[in-house]
Amino acid sequence: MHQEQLKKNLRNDFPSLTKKILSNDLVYFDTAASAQKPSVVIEALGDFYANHYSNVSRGVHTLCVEATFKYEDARKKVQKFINAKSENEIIFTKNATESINLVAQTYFKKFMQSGDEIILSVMEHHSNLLPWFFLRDNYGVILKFINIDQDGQLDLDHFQSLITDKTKLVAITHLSNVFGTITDKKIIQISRENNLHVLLDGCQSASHLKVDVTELDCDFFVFSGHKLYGPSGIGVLYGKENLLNELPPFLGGGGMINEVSLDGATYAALPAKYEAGTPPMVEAYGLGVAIDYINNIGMENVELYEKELTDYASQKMSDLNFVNRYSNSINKTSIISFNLKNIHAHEVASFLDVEGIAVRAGHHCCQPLMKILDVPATARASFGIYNNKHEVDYFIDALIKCNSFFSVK
Amino acid sequence: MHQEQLKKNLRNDFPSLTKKILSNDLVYFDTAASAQKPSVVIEALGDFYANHYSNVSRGVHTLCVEATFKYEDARKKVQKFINAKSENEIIFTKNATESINLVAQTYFKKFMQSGDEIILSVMEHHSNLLPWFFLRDNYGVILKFINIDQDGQLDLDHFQSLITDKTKLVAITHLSNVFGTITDKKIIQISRENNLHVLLDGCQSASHLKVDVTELDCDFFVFSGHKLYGPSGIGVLYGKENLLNELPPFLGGGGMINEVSLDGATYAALPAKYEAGTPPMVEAYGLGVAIDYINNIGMENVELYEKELTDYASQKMSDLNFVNRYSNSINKTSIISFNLKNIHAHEVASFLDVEGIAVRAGHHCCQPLMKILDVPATARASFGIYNNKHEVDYFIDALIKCNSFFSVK
Amino acid sequence: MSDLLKELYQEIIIDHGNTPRNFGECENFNKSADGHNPLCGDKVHLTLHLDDDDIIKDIKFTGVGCAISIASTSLMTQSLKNNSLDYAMRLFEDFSNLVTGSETSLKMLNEEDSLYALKGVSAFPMRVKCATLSWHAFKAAINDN
Amino acid sequence: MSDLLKELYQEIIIDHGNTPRNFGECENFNKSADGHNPLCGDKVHLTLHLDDDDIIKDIKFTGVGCAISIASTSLMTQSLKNNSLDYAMRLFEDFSNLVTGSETSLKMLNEEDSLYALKGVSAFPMRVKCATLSWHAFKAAINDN
Ligand SMILES: Cc1ncc(COP(=O)(O)O)c(C=O)c1O
Ligand SMILES: Cc1ncc(COP(=O)(O)O)c(C=O)c1O
Repeated sequence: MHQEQLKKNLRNDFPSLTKKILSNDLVYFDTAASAQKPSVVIEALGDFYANHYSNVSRGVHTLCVEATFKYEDARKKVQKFINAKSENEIIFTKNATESINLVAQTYFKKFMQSGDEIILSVMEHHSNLLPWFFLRDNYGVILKFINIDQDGQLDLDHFQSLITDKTKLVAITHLSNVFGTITDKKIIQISRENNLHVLLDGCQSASHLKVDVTELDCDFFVFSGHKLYGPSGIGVLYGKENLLNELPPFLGGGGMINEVSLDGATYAALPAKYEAGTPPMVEAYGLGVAIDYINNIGMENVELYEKELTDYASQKMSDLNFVNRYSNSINKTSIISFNLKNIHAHEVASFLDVEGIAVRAGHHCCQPLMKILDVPATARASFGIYNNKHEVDYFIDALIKCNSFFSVK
Repeated sequence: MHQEQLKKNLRNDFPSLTKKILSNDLVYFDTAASAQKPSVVIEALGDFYANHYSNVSRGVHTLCVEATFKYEDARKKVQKFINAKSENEIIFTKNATESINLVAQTYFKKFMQSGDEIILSVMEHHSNLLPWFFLRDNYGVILKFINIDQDGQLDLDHFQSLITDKTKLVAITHLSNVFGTITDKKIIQISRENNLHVLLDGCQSASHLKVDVTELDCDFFVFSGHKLYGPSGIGVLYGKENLLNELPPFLGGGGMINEVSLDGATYAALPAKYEAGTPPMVEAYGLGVAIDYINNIGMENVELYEKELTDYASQKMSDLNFVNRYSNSINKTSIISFNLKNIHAHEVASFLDVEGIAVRAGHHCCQPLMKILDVPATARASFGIYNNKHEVDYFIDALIKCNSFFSVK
Repeated sequence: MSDLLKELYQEIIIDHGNTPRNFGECENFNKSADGHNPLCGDKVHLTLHLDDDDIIKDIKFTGVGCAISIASTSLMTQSLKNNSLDYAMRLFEDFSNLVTGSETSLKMLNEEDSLYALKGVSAFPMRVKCATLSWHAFKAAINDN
Repeated sequence: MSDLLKELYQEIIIDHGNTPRNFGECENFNKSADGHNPLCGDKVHLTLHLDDDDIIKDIKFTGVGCAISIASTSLMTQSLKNNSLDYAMRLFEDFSNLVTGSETSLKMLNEEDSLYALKGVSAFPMRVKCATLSWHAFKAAINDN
């Protein structure tokens, strides 16, 4: 039944999808960059501001009670959504990028020293590279990079060959934002066997896969609300409670303290310890509402539906001999990077835009991967719960038109 | 005319102010913690999500163009609002607390070493203490604290006596969130004469005073959108362009880079350099709309109106012999901290809440100051553009009732 | 005057808030803990003497705070003194339910108990922490060997 | 097929995009600069020979990028070669106005100029950077003594 719902009705839940681009219906194939929002989320933000708004946590008046409860309730929703064991394991940040920086800075201070090693992969997003580069630049941490095979899957043998007794942490994407490939759980098992901590960049997986951090047994998991049909300005860091308790604080300020004198301070317990200053409270609430919305569809249904749509599009695209796709992996979903032969990705994106189709073109914040693929840029079509096969067909037709437009000239 | 407008109509622009607390009209005297939002701001957020939403900066499709232009337009509005010289001087963060942490971390790396000194004051908010405490704890920076006089004004003589040839930076509040006192500009002049950099914590001043960073000649100015009638989840860092150019990056990730390889990265130019990851783009836009709204009233009018209201309330409160106010300074606005004799601030806040009046009770994130005042907590009434004398009268009556309620028992 | 406030600030609360019982420090305490509510600055220092049979022979406190937290602490010490640890723990559960408005699940407390006077707190969710501060300190004192 | 696209990808653009003119490096260059658009990966390496009278005697480029950026660079080199620096700077201003849609303020460019073919860019605001990349590199080369 939910599968049927996905196939029919969801589009109407998203006001932005009724937009026309020039005179064409919008076909939004850019969910990997950021998802559109269902009206329940948009309205919830307005309702918070219009009826329950105040700063959180520090007052006794009614609005403050309402705002605080809404904010903390959102934390519970996130906790359940990824099956964390405790609310204390859910830290609200501004985006996944902040979450990764938080882990990088604090993890180094607690667990590492110069010469210790961190394993990343060659296909990481800049947001899962730069925070670790800083550790290399400033403290002499050594970074190693897992290679990928030609389908865009991490090379497990290569991974194992990188592990030494200096290795402390593995920080890798859970679902590639270029290939759509899903990271094999074995990588976590191997890490466990070698006593390595694991950070999963769940920016893409959180909206496409059912995530269970307890079952995955990762130590850290990060994602952003805006890719999960929630508002901008909100990110999440999941960390195992014992680890987060051990790590030092990150940003300092109001709300993250216990006692302060001019001589020093003691810090608040989790999760407040990592939430300095007024948090993105309405945004957190909006994310909670987005999670309710998705739960109502069922993440299993989302997974099935998007997988089918991705396979359908991949098949159709492989029938076009002028299209290069950059991953043929079967273990992938929702994201297809491609190029039209002899046509720059920007031309393709501009052409499609005029047809009403929104795709990304560029390096997708993965410049090192582009170098490996030996292209300056790719075009990327990415799907969300509101997309359908009809749109894929329209997209395929547009690719054909695009190809002939640029070939004829 | 605008003064008249302030006196009459503004309340209706704020949907939350029509709320009833039990059966009483809401009197919102907690703007110093966070301001309520005019409907233009609330609706603008909805409009962005429903009609123009996409991730910013990295795509060529229509929605991306619209979102990017809205985001960058907000930056221009902030720039003009505080009269910065260039858009490159406006960095969007999640809140003022992040802005201060950003300055603390990067400023130290560029300009300081162990043993160097920073001057703060005893009445700083925790958010303008903890980031500097971290420098003291981790790098041996020396912190000194300007005393206050009995009206809650910084002691300029004491300030001058603290300056040594090791002093690099002065980081102080522009308007005290406990006293409402306005920092004397002389402190910036003196700092200039001594070649010290100056950071002003403008969290409170941005919404109550006309701020001109060029005229003030401060090096850094920080504030949060949520106290300026804008959304939660958005903060601002203003920094002089040459300084921001010299400082190293803060958070690393997508959007703040120029070129990335596995061996290293070069960083984007300002302002992108300090905006890692997907920014709070809808929130920035909302802040821009809030600024339009305030500009339409005129910051000069706001200043006059709130000053008058504050003086009126101070006068009325000073007529109540059971009330202690903590600052009699004439150079203050919008904020009044007080206690009822022999009644804990929490009792007062709960009592007032039942009457429909929202005030804060606590340490206001200024525990060191509370120790100096020798109280565990104060109650704080703070005003915004939507408040009026009628509400103050009602508040005064409620204080009288509160006093007799607790005294009779 | 609102009924909610009358409920909250019953005479016994004001009385205990102004003149707390068992104020001070036990002479021969073997358990102690400090409680602190950073949001409001309330502080309690709790000392107690637990004998070999797990009976709370003495319990005293010092601290600063609002009427609710002082009164709640004072009433707690009265309720716990000369009672068993087991009793205390079950009472804590009941008390938590009382002040958070889950009255239906009360097992021991009823209107006759002085602690019942804190029922009014349930209408003020942000004050629950004031009322339970000393109980958390009590738990911390017990757990801290 | 949309008119906007036809406007954008005029024959001359496609032509210059596929077979750029002045591709390579000047033999005796005395000015050079690299341009890079991090958002899309377009890159240009520009070399030029400016004589003592501030005449651009030679100008060439290498680089990778989309049709718009390659064509724009190719057309720029044609327009600048053998012209004065002053002329080049004024042309830059006109060109910027052209591609951002401020046609009314054009002082030198008109429909006869080959550069005018880039007018279609103005309907694609995110592509403006593609069209102006080489001009910014030119400016950088001049300013970099
Ligand atoms: C003076 C002052 N500084 C800093 C802050 C911190 O602002 P935010 O919590 O928005 O980061 C506040 C407000 O809480 C404040 O009043
Ligand atoms: C795989 C991956 N990691 C990290 C990020 C960064 O997320 P954000 O920009 O929301 O911080 C993204 C999205 O841009 C992503 O796709």
